[in-house]
Amino acid sequence: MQVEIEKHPEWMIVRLGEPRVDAHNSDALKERFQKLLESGEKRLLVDLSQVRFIDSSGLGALLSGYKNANLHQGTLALAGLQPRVKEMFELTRLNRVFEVYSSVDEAIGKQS
Amino acid sequence: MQVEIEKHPEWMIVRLGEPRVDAHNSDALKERFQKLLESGEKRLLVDLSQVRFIDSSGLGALLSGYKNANLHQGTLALAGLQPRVKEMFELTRLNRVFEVYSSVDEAIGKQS
Amino acid sequence: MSDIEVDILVPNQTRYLSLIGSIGEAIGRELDRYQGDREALAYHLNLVLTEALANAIRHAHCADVHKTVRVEIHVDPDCLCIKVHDQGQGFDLKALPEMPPDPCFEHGRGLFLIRCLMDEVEYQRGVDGNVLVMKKRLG
Amino acid sequence: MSDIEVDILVPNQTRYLSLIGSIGEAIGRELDRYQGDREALAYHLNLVLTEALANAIRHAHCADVHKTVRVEIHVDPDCLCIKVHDQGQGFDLKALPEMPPDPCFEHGRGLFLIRCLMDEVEYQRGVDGNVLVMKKRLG
Ligand SMILES: Nc1ncnc2c1ncn2[C@@H]1O[C@H](COP(=O)(O)OP(=O)(O)O)[C@@H](O)[C@H]1O
Ligand SMILES: Nc1ncnc2c1ncn2[C@@H]1O[C@H](COP(=O)(O)OP(=O)(O)O)[C@@H](O)[C@H]1O
Repeated sequence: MQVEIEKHPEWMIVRLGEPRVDAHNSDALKERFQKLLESGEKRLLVDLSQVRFIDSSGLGALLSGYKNANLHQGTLALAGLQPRVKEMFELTRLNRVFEVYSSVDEAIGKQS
Repeated sequence: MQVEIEKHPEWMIVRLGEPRVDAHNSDALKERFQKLLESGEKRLLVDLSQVRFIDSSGLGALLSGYKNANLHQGTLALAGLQPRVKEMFELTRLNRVFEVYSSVDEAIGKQS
Repeated sequence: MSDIEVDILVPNQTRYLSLIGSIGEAIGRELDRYQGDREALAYHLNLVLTEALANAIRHAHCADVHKTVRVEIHVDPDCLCIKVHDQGQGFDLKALPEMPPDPCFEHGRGLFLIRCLMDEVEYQRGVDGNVLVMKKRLG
Repeated sequence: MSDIEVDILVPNQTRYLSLIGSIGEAIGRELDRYQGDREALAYHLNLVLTEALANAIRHAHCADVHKTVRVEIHVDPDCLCIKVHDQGQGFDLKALPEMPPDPCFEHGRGLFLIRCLMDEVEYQRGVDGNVLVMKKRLG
């Protein structure tokens, strides 16, 4: 799972660099969240703008990061969902669980 | 075969509106060229910029138009070839037959 | 016999999920007999193939890389049918809840999504193996 | 048995060329064992499938829409093999020129392109039918 990390005052931005998150790479993603939270990061913002496909285990990895963040008194939010990816969150009602921003810029309060 | 026709002083621009030219639609394209030439058009400029795939029968339809144009004391030139489409012309050496412009704008002498 | 039949054998490894998913996506995108949104159909076929294949690989074949999974995609004028075979212990599809799982569970959304996106879903258990049958009406 | 086997049956109609071509393209694009340019491989597989299928449809099966064409795509660790079957009168591949046809001919570039883009091309005639075998080394 290719991931780029960028530190902002309010968020640690986690940019997923692969077009597809599925049962083949979701465990690696889950571990990545775990490591970041264990290293003391509290506010993860996952940039999904490059992800065009996500399956249920990809949703599961994000959910795992979210629950883990809560355990660490932190949070995990999402940004940049493509329409079909968004549909997967809506069908599973997980859009009600996550804080969702239309883009990273929106989340960090920049004018776009 | 979806085709858009646009009259310019120097050329009749024939814009192919389908991403794929193959044995399923190449006959229709061939007939289209024939009709245009029969109706008195002499200088056809075929805009291939929307075509991402062409097979040997697509090449054949363009060649047919070219030969037909010559018979009518006219010409048929090409513009806007995508790299893989261009490769098909190069492999078959048909790039040496056609007058090829990088874009319609280049052919009609506009600055781009 | 169906109009179009695509029969695939693939090693029991999650690295092939994207390959099989893309084959389904290509079929959905090119299916000119489908009246609805073909881009949506393409994505949904990619998804249901990915989910069903991942289940066969992990739950039925316990991620044994030497096993093989067989997938069939048949297209008739009014119906697209996907079959994913497995040689595992099987499970009771009817016993799975129809509702999306509670947000506190990380797993259990695969078959829920498949049921959302396909018109008919059935799991047939047999002595020679089991098969998940998923149908989508095209008409 | 090959690593990945895709076996396709499709009606003898040119409207399905894009479907089969896209399946080949999807396979090429996802073939992570290929060291070269995968986008190029994808396009080339689309092309050779389109050419070979069009020949089976028109030359072998005389565009009879009630016939069927069978296509196999097998992937091994170091080789991708495509077979396109036909039940026609057959032809002599070895008798075809290796050079590109003269620009004044509108036809005759299909097998030339296939030979350019694949590493091995063979046409096997048999009593039960013929098969064009096209191989691409992946290593
Ligand atoms: N092919 C299969 N063989 C055996 N059990 C299966 C199979 N497919 C699904 N299951 C069972 O059904 C459950 C629900 O599957 P699913 O909704 O895809 O969610 P998940 O795979 O995330 O658990 C699985 O946890 C498993 O117990
Ligand atoms: N499957 C086939 N069955 C019978 N004849 C074939 C077949 N494939 C090719 N041919 C013969 O080989 C010739 C060359 O084929 P090809 O290079 O694809 O060019 P084209 O199809 O444009 O003629 C065809 O014209 C045809 O006579």
